[in-house]
Amino acid sequence: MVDALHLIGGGLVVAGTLLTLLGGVGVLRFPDVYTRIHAASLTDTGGATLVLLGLALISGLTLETLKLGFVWMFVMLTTPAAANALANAAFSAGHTPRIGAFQITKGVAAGEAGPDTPRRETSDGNKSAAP
Amino acid sequence: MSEIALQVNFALNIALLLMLIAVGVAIARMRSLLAAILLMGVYSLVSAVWLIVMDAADVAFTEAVVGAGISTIVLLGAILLVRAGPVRHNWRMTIAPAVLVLGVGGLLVYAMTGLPEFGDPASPANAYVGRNYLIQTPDEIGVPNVVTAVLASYRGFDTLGETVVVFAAGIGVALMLGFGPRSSLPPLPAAMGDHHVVLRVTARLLIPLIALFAFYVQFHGDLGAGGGFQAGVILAVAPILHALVFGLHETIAALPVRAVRSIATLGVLLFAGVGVICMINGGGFLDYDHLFPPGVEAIIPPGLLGDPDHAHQWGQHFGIFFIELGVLLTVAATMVTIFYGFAGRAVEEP
Amino acid sequence: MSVAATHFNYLAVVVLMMIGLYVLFSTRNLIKQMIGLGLFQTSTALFYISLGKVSGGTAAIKIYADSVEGRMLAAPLDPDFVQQFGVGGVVYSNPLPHVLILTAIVVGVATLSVGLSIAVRIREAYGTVEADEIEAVTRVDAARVGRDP
Amino acid sequence: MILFEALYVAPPALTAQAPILVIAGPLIGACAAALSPGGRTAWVVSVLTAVFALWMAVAVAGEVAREGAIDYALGGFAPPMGIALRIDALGATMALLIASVGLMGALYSGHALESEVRAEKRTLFQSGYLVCLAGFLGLVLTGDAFNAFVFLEVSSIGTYALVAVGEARDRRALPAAFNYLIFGTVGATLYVLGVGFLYAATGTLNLADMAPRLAALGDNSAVQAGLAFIVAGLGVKAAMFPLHGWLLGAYAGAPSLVSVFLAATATKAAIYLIIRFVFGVFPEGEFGENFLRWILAPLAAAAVIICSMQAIFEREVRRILAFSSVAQVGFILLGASLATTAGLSAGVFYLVAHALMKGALFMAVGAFAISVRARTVEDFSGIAREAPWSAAAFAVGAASLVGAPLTMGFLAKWSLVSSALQAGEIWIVVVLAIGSLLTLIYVGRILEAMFFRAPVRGAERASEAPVGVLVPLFVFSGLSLWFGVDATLPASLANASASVLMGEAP
Repeated sequence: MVDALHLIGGGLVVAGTLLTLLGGVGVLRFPDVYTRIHAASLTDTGGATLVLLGLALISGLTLETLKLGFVWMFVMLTTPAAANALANAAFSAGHTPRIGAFQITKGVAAGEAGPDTPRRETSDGNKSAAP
Repeated sequence: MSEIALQVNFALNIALLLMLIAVGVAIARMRSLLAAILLMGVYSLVSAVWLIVMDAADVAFTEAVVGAGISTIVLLGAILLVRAGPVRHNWRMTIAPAVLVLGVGGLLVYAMTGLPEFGDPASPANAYVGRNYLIQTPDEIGVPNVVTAVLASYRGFDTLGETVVVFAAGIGVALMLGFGPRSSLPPLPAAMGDHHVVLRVTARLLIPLIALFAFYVQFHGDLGAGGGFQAGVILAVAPILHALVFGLHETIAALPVRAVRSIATLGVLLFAGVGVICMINGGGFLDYDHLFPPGVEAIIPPGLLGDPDHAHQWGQHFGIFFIELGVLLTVAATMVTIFYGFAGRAVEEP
Repeated sequence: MSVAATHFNYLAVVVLMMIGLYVLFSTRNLIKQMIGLGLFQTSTALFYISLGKVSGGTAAIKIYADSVEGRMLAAPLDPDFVQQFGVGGVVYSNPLPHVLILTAIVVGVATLSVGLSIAVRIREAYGTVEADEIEAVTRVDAARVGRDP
Repeated sequence: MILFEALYVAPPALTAQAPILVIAGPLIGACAAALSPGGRTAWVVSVLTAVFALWMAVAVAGEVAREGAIDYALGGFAPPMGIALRIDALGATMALLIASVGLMGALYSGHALESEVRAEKRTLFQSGYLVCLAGFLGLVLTGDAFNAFVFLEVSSIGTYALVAVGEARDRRALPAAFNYLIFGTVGATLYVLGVGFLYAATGTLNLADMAPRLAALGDNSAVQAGLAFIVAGLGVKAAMFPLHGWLLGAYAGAPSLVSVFLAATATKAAIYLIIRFVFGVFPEGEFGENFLRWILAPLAAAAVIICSMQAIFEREVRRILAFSSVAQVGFILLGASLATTAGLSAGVFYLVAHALMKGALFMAVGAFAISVRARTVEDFSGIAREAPWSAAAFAVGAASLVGAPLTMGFLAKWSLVSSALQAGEIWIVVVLAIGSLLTLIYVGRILEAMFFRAPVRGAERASEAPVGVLVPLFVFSGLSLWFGVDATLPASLANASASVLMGEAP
């Protein structure tokens, strides 16, 4: 029984690693920022989930599994948010998607921000690292 | 099974070192500063993995938070402020350094051949003082993590010096960037519009979690990898994230520059104060065995300070607790000071 | 095993150290110089850690020899080896270099931040972070000293 | 040391803890300075702290004079498990020197900072100054190789920023500070690397424990390279001849307080550590002798000749003094390279003499700078008429630098010459003579302008420095004169240090 769990767990870890590797290939091969972000973030969360699940199966019902759960929660929170921020920044900096059936105009893509004001000038909320 | 486990360990060691060399060469060849900085982050993460293979869990943790974390933030802040273009290559500048580097390298290779074999448990380094720490810690200090015992107790004076180095770095950055007119450089174009709702929501969730995690790392340091330095850097990430998402002004309003600086100072004072208290109670500086005045067992209710069977370790436990707290305060506050310096060229509040 | 195998770690450290020094001395860009300095310092850390590794050892956090983990760690090792070099039935790596390097890493980040903050001030005062251009301006400064009060 | 034997300046309980209080005092003082509300309070804290450090240093010196070398185990762990401070006669001498210079600098900073450092920076500046003081004191008192690295960094990190603050007067301070940082960090890293080799060979970091183990090892490539790296790394910090590039800009650009403090202590502390390693840790035998004879001595001689020549062709006074510092480091190392008791004693005596005279010279230049923007030799024309007291102090320092009779510099050179003759090294005497002649030329240029030329600075007129500046300035020059007449105190310290180093006394 324990050995079976170990085997399944090991398999999941390998699968997760392969998925992450695939993501790396995607980042290198995809044509523009957005598709690359897509490749990286999806495989990152997916790969991490698989690896953590595999490790949880290997370690069984211990304190470690609880910690792995926290790590998973953290990954699920941060990676998508980071991908979102990255895509947002790329779009604000004027990168347009290169593939897709239609060219998105800035106003539509910005969604919640309302009328199509030129994005590069709306800087009021941005007091980040810039001096 | 037997030999394979060791060989896997050694193979991992070699593979990771080769990766490090590859990343190092890439950094050397990279002309874009941004790329070089990000590769430095990669370098730190790979070396953190290598450190785990080398059984240096505490160091790996520190390298991950310091090397890949705070160093990258500081470097990114710096290139944002200096607006540097790609690095120019100057052929004049390749021959002489190459000769110098090869000379040093030759001397190093000569020196390395005189070292004991890698992994040799009987080498002087591993057999003498290092082994004594492993043997004596359970009785003298009584914490499971020997690295913490050595760091905080046996070589606690080094750690005090290191805390002062961090404190001095805070002073240095504040003296350089913390005063006077904001940067004379033209303002940066706004990078993002006001549509990072996702970030705001996530940050609100994350900031308390980060702080909580920092305290876990802090108080778990006796038992596993972790301690004041790692926790301090992690704790500093909470206000840094806040500043990145909600704006520096909001953060400074909540955590004024002077207050942060005072916290850094209080950390050093707490550390040195523990040392002085030990002295007042009749021991040497930082001799935690004398943290409590003699005869304290008779006064306090049994069990309050710890296991009565190991009364000689109470002082050590509390001493380590307080000095790690001092380290946490100084490191966290200094990292925030450094970030304030770079991020805002923060000015003293009136 | 040959020297190349038994001392591989040290040789790798030498290579990394040389890369760091080369970056430091071959570039005239102050930020890149700080990166080179960082590489150089880190390679010293790798050297110390390599010194402290004990083959078959584990991280220096107390493990009981009769626990699951303790037995797992002892399994691949020769019992005589464990007896001779272990502490309480478990072989640990040397904790002392780890402590020293913890210190060195923190010193490294302190140096990095002070150096970069000076570099930022240089950019503000000179308009560049290329050492060649700064030196040219400095020569002009030096020639001007004492001429205009 | 005899003078200190009867000196009981502190109650026994305090004396027992004095070695650590010398270091911990300034550390706590630095925190208090950082927390103080304004520059004035910070200055008071700084002075009080420096007084305390000097008091404790005197107590330590008394204890060393009575008991011989002191070991102070930190954390209650005996070395090599714990870190220990080890103070012998040389360490006590260095602690006394650094603490006295620290106190003079703290007194001087009351007025000097007003013209050089912006008001809101002064609390942090004082705090940084005290951190540096603690760093240098720790460096000379510690008996642990790695702990020495930590204190090397404590002192350096503060110094880099303090030097850079000089940008307010001269923006060249910034690249100079950056250069200093790069050089200093490479030096410190080489030092750590060397310590790593020694640790690999011996398994210990305690210097006293390391020495016999190294001696037992015999020839080992790791040990030799380790020692080479240590000397090279510390040589950068000590501004040993080919590694002195950082010093010129740093001394010339820093605020005058920092120049005074660095010139009198920074390189000296590093030289101290080099001497500690060469005579206390290096295994006896050919390696050490060859090193002294074929590497250290020629480089020191080159420093004396080349840097003195460069000083002659320099226009800016502070840069002249900086070049002169590198040359004088050469004199000190020449004395040490003789590897005799007399030579070492001369070297240590010269070290103290140089600290006092360079302190006086840089402080006097700072005193002029309070009222007038005087940088080049021409700017100094006729300044003696406008600020006679400062100029007199400068002249005393300069006379000591040249080695005029009745100054400490004369006795220092005299003892160097006699020890070289004793050892039969005539060429060192020749180098000394040439060096002194060159010194006379560059110092003479400045003095001639100051005393015998009419002012050419247009409307700008120098005025006498305030009393707060004159007092520490006169202490420096006064000591240079006093020890030139009655050298019992420094000579006894130097002799005791030398006999400890050569293993003739505990």
